[in-house]
Amino acid sequence: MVYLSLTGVLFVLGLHGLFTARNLLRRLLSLNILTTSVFLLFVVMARLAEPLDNVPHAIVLTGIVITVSTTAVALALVVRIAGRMREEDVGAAADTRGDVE
Amino acid sequence: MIPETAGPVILFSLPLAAAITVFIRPRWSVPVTLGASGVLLAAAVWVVGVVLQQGAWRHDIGGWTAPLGIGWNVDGLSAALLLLTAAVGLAGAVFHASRPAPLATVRDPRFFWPLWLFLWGGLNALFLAADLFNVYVALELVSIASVGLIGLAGGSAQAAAWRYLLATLLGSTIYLFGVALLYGRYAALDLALLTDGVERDGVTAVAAALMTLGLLLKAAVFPLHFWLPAAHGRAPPAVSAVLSAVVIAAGYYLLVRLWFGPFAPLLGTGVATLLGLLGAAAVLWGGLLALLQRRLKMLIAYSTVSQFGYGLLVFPLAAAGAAHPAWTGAVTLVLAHGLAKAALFLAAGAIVLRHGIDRLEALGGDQRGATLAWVAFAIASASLVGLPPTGGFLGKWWLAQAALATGGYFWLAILMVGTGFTAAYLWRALQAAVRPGREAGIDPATLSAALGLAALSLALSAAALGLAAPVLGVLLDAGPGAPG
Amino acid sequence: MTAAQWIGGLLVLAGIPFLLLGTLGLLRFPDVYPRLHALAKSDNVGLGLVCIGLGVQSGSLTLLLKLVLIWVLMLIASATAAGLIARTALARGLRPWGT
Amino acid sequence: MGVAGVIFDVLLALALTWLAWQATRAADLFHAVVSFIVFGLLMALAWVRLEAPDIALAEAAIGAGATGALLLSALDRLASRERRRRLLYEPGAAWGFWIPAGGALLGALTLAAWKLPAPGLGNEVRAALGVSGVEHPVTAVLLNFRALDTLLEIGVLLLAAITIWSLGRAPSPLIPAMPSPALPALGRLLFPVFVLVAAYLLWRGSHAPGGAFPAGAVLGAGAILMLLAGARPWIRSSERGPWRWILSLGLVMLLAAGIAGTLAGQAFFEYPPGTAGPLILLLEVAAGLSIALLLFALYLRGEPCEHGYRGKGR
Repeated sequence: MVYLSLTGVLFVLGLHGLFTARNLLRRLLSLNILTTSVFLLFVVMARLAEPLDNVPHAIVLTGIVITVSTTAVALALVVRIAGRMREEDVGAAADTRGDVE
Repeated sequence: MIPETAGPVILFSLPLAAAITVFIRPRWSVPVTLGASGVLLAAAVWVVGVVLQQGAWRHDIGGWTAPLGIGWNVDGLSAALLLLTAAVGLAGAVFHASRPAPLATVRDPRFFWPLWLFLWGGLNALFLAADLFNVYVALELVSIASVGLIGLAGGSAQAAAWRYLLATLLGSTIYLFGVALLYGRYAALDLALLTDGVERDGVTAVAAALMTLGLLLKAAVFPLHFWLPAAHGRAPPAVSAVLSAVVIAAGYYLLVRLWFGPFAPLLGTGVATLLGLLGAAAVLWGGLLALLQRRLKMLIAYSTVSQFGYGLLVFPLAAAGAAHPAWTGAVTLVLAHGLAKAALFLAAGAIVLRHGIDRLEALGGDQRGATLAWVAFAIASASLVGLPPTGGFLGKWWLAQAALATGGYFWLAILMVGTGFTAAYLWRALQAAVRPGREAGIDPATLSAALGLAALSLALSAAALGLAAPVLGVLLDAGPGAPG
Repeated sequence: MTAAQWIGGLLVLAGIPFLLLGTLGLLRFPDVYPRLHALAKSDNVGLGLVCIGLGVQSGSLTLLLKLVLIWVLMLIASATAAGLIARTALARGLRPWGT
Repeated sequence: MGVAGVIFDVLLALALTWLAWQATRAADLFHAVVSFIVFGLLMALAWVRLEAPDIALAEAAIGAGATGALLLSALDRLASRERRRRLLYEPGAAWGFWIPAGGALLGALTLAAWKLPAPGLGNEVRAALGVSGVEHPVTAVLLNFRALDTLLEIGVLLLAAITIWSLGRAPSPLIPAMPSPALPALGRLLFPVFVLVAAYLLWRGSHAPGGAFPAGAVLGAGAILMLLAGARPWIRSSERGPWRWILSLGLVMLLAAGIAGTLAGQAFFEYPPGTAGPLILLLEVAAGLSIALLLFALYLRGEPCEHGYRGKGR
């Protein structure tokens, strides 16, 4: 199956991004891709089973809701941490558009 | 009502129900939490009693049997950890409720209680679960609640919370990958089913490696401990106590569950020695760093890294043939560590409240208001070092016997050296009490005696654990996970 | 092949050039405003033709109505989105090409 | 399907790989976030190809929709006021240990994954479906066979909202540089559609792909759209209002259903015979409502005040 290889590729991409990225938000994106690869493995397994297995579908649905919860918490933390750094370093706010043109 | 199922149902539902209640009605937080804590402790004691009387049992949720349904598994190991959770949970709640309000280390007190109860509920769900995916969901509940509780301390604790969140999420994702592989191989998530059906092949080995890696990260085993000291050192005292005592133990609990359950056929000498060496490195490295710390809470946090290294010694000793004493010893050590470490963190919390600073050199001088806390600190230290007749002694004694029986003198040496380190850094902390100090901190009269008493009761429990050796032996033998 | 299938197939085929041209415009136009123009105009017609074509081909009235509903919602959403993007671009000081 | 299907799968896989690479590597953070959102949308297609329409619905609504909105609004906060350099941590020595370990694992992993027999539980699910009270197998697994997972999952969602509230007050919304009249109009026009779609998905869940999770996500997305269109957040953290009740409703109902089984002398979460169908529908309504409101609460990124927003975040 094509998707089984995709699982492996996404797993490595996510892992690689997580270890090499230095930006907090980017690490979070990498982690989410890593999680998606795990979900993909579950669903590929459901597809390979004969007959089609619905248990992994329910598991992945649960997983997606959990992932959005953890992502939301992580994002809220990142924003607070960034805000605190800003207060400590008001003077260095010269180029405010570091990321978005 | 079937009596034996009521215990797990209470342990599972009550923390969550109480969490919702204090979320909806913050004004009732303290009475609801303390009341629920009392009931939970009683329920945990009762569950332990039932296990002692009639052995382990299994409860099929919704009446669905595995592989389709989820089960709860109540045996000696899970009952012991449920009781540990309840003891630390109650003491922590008492401590947090009786700290002086203006000096609260928590930025937003209203949200402490629901998070605390959610953490408790997640831990109980985890210790009951017999299903690998259910374990994952419970782990995430524990992770988010821990992150919230660490972040409550505000300031630099939020950065620590972030690192903890990233590490723990990575750990659970890697764990889940292993679960997916196991499911693809066996179409089962239930621990008992997997234990019966598992074979030695490549897929299972990779799954075992991934799940172990994820859990090692969660249990902060050297060299994956990097996130722990900052998170545990900066959190509010009650939170540090439960994190170090129980949350880390949860990761370790799953490791033991897996390697003495489904993965037992894979536990060859090579794997076991590797895990043991990681443990040994953790004992030495954590001990060394604890010795070098200048702040009391960081010292205790590094001590956690060191102490969980002992737990991993169970694998090489079990692989060498001394499964039974090694298992009993390691689990006893984890229980004793949990009680003692929670006592240390609570005592440290009270001491820091008294002096207003947690640098070791500033903790001397007038100790009024912190006397009980220092007594608790001393007793807990005795257990952590392993002086007889404490729980720490009992665990180390059993581990040492396992090492002697199998000729594992290297592991025995690690045990001894680690004990030396523990004694050294705890002695350094205790010395601070009797030094002449500067006059600072707050009026001792504003400090409630309950602060010290919460720590003291945990420290005494850790000490008394050593006297309960026969009961403990019977309890830990109950269940499918116990070897021998 | 029934008449409905022929008609539906022709409608889908008629829609494809619009989508292609829209994509081409997105890639080749010089800045954000003509790109929006290419997208908002061509995509709507192309998508509409494809949706109606598929609906006719299915031979079921409910499915046709559902597909048309998707198209109508897409029309509203893409018009609003195009407006928002253009306004944001203007507010950030992006001058239209050639002025 | 044949060759065309395989070609489509390969193209989709390549596109997903490229987008994942962009999301982790792109120099521009905005670019990375948008790549990630598109990645989520294409994943929905992949789920459809893998015969998992329920997951496709949830991925489109929650994975790409709600997560995308969260990411974009966080990015707005970070990028408009923050230099990216300030967000960096020095990577610790421990990360260095991880990279070779990950690489070594991958080799073993691909090798193992190719040989999976994948026995599956399809037959067991089909056999038990008759007594589960619903006709759609995924719903049966979620709310009957593995209802305990669902309970804990709603708990995770509620806990996440409480954790975010505990971090501080909700920050004030960013005022758009040039407010558009189209967006509020769109919000007003579409919100009833969102409600309708959510109700439809909820009802559909008992016999076809749908159910509480997609329904809640759609409703939550509608609420977020209203917020973007300039509506004041009507949710309050007040103890008196019904909001905390509704936020907790899903978890309360699931807990009650679980305990009721025990009180009736059965297993935890065992539904009395014959009542599973209506009970599951009731639970789905409660869970859907809670999920919608909780996703909305996650989006606010802080505790809403008595009067909606306070002037400025902490």
